[in-house]
Amino acid sequence: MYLDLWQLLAGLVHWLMVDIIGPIFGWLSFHGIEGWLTRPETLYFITVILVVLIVFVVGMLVSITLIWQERKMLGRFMDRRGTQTGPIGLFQNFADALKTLQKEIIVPANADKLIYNAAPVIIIGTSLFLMATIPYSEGFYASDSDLSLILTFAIFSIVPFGVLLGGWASNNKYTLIGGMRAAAQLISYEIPMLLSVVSVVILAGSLSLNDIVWYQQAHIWLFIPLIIGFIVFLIAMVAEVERIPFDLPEAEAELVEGWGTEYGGLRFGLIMMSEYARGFIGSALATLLFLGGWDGPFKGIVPDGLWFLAKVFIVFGIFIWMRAALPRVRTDQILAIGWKKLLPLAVVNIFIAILFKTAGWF
Amino acid sequence: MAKMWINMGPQHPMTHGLWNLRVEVDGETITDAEPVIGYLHRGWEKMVEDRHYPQIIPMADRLCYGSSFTWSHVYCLAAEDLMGVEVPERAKYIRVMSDELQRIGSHLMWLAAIGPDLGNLTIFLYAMRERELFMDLFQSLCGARMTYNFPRIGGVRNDAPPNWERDLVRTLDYFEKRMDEYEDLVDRNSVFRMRMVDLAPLSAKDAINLGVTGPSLRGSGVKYDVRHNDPYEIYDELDWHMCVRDEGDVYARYRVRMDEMRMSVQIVRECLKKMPKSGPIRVKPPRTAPVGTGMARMEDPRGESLMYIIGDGTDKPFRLKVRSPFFVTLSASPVMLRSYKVADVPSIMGMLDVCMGETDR
Amino acid sequence: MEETVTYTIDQVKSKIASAFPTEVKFEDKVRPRRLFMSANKDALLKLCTMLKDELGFDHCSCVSGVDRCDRFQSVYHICSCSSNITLEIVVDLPHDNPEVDSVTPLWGGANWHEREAFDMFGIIYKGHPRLERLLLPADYTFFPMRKDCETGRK
Amino acid sequence: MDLSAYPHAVAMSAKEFVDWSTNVMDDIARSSGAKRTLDKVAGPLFNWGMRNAIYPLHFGIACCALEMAAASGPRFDTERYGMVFRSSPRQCDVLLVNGWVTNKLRPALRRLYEEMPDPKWVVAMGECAISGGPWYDSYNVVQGVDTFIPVDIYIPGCPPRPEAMIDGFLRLHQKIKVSKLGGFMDD
Repeated sequence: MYLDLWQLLAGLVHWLMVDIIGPIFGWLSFHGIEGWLTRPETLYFITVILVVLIVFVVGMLVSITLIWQERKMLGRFMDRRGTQTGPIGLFQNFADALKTLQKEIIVPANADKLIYNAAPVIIIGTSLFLMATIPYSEGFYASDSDLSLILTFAIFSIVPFGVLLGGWASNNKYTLIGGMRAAAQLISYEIPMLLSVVSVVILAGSLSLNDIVWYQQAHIWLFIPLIIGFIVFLIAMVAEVERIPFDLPEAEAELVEGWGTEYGGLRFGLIMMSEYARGFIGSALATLLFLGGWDGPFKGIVPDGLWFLAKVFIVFGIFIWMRAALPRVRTDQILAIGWKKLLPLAVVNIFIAILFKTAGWF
Repeated sequence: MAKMWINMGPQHPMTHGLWNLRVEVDGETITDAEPVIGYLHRGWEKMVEDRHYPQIIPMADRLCYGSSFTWSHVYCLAAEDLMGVEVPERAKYIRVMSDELQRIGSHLMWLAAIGPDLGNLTIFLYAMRERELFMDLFQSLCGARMTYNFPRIGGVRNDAPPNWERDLVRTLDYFEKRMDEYEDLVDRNSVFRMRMVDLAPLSAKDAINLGVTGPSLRGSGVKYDVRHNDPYEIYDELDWHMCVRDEGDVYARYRVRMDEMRMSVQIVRECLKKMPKSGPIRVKPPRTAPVGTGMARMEDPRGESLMYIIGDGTDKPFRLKVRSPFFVTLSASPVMLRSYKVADVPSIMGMLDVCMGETDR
Repeated sequence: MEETVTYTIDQVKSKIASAFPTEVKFEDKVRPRRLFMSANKDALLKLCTMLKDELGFDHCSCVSGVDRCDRFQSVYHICSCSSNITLEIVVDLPHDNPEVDSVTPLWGGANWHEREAFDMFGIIYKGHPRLERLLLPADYTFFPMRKDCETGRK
Repeated sequence: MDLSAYPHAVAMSAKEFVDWSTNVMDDIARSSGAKRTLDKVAGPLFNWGMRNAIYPLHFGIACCALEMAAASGPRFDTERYGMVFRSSPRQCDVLLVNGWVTNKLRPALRRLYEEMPDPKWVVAMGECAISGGPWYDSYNVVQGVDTFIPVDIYIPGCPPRPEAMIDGFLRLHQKIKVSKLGGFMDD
């Protein structure tokens, strides 16, 4: 059972335009407008806008819920109650957002103003752009490109560029070190992550996220044969979304708030938001690539999207658990882990995938 | 990147107090370091020259707020040495027990502080949770959570309230279970060990020459504990041993402090057994001190604390000098920091147990 | 650690007395594990070198400055970890020219104590690697712990 | 022809145009009552957001810093009220002065205050920050933090208990509520 967003909205728009608004203009004798409104291109355009809007809103809601999940789960891990604003603390994020809207916007006097202002745009823009490529269920997606996997990872790796720019432009030593760390860390973890994804592509034989999920529905959830790849992917993803134990760019202990030290007010709020959006994308990718996406039991009763979201929350819960249990690793150690441990493991994983493929087991 | 100086402080999450660590970094590697202190200097030693002897006790509490009892205790010891006052037996036991409880509380504060230093907030909250229990004990004993104003020259202010010993035993039982939890969380965690083992080793010779005392010194393998080498109160009658590790690295300092917490629990239990059940808890000290000097040393949670009083026959001290353990330990920090990474600064400094109130005085 | 030689208080006392018959005066105050003495300021460095190298006093616990109105004093508390003895050495310095040899080259732990005594009293430790203001802001012109320095709201 | 009635007819720079259009929109919103209505509707909402997301600066000075830490511990848990301690002053709303301020610290503290974005508040916690406390006759302690930065809430005690600190912050909530901050009729 799934909701076909495109079909539904196309039908809705068609009904709205052709049967209600169009005739009203027709009755008012604005036949030109009626004709323009009921053209298929117009209908498609409106549908696209609506779909993107809905996918964006759902993605943001999920990201906000992830923040809430993190606060509550972390609170429980730490033997306290966590946030209490609103029913079970659900409104805390809205309060934070409303507050950041009202804060003064400060640009440091010695900052490079253009880049200082552009860096958050790069970070937030690319993070939100990623939501377009993630399918929630068979019919609930904004775009279904044949190359959506490549597109996703390509956009995913723009952020370190923005972090480096922002860290440099803030004209602060902490942000500079944070930005450098971000660049070093994210570049070195890109490789094991992509290699572990390659094994999925080898088995599934497609670069489309939808196809990969269909493959898993038809055969087996890929984390079972590719358990090494799954672990490598999860660890590299933690580093990519800059969470403890790999949150060196914003290491709070030594670099006050890391590369974002000089960003306050609304920019700070949006950067926080985009971090969790990236966390959502990271868990969603793990779900889609390894955990069978929206596949799950009771397909007739439970909507597909719910399975997908449940898995996303579980994967993010693992991230939170890691945060509660582990300290931060050091710069040299994180690079050592990336190059000396994860990279060989990812290569081994590719060999396993090739073995399975040639043996024809999956 | 070229070499640059970074100011870590006065406002910095690493400081746990108020000081400024200037580090010169080459990329991520520290090439030089220089602590800048004095942000909390309020002229304590000058001010106490204008206070009567009993009035100094609450001031001594505020020397180091992490372990206020030990500081008012060492002041009382020094004043008793100056005035020649002998403390009743039961008061000695109460003082020693409070000392050890304060040591646990202070070490818990340290444990709480190193959690965020290493990037893990959970330890902070766990340690704060147990610290509250010890604060409750102090609260029922002295009426305050942090600054107790409890010891007096010649004894302690009041006797333990009824049922205090029962609560104490319960708390200690509970706490020992929790200690296992911390060790599960830290010692058995490979990432924690990765951050701590072989970090900033300090040889025994260097450590003792630089004046490092307390757990940091014992972590370097030097058997030196004022409670053992220069016993005060009743420590020579108790059955306990020094906690020493030979490695000298950050992990050894961590282990020594964790072992000391267990040892403190053992000492308190023994005190409870040996303590006289009743008896006087205070003798009346003279109002004015004789002309002369008094000196007392004791083992603060951070190291060796020393107070040196000069009396001039009036009711105010002529001079009161405080030897603060962290003051000296901090002066040794550049030696430990050099050639390590910026990311190691919080773990190395946090492991020394920062308390700036006593350092700046 | 290498082999440790322990001394009793009497041994320490006789050794010091034989090496410094006139420069060091012992006080008759008796406390367990303590030895009180006053030394001539010119003999201080030699005394300390002997203490460290021959008698195993490896820990300089504290260096305090004292303003006795007519003279300054620099008080050293030096401990031996092996013999468990604490020495208290009082060195008198003239009020108009408070200068004394630094013991920082011997014990690194004395570094900041001497800097603090300079900061508070203006006692100058010759041979100190870096004698600057430590606790007070660098632009202060007075030495607050001197008795003639009136501070605060009286 | 009176050009002032038709300002759009005059050649304007972009900035002038933006200013002019802003003023016109503002006038319309004000005279039509839209602004008042928005204030009535959205003002309390923004005010609520402001109250419930107060980020104090993670800045421990002295004794009270330990009580601040205890207040964020499991027993008192200030995160229940949306208080999260942030380390960068750029991201904070409240400067919690929890200890005595010495002459050496004063410029740094003043600078921290300046670095924080508006709206911001200062909470003086403990006797030392309020009036110098036990160090009343010190040569190096500033006698009260309100001598150089404006203080909104005083929390007495030496040191105040964590409950007292939380109470102080709840009073700050009240202060924000009464101040009607978050409305658009700010002029």
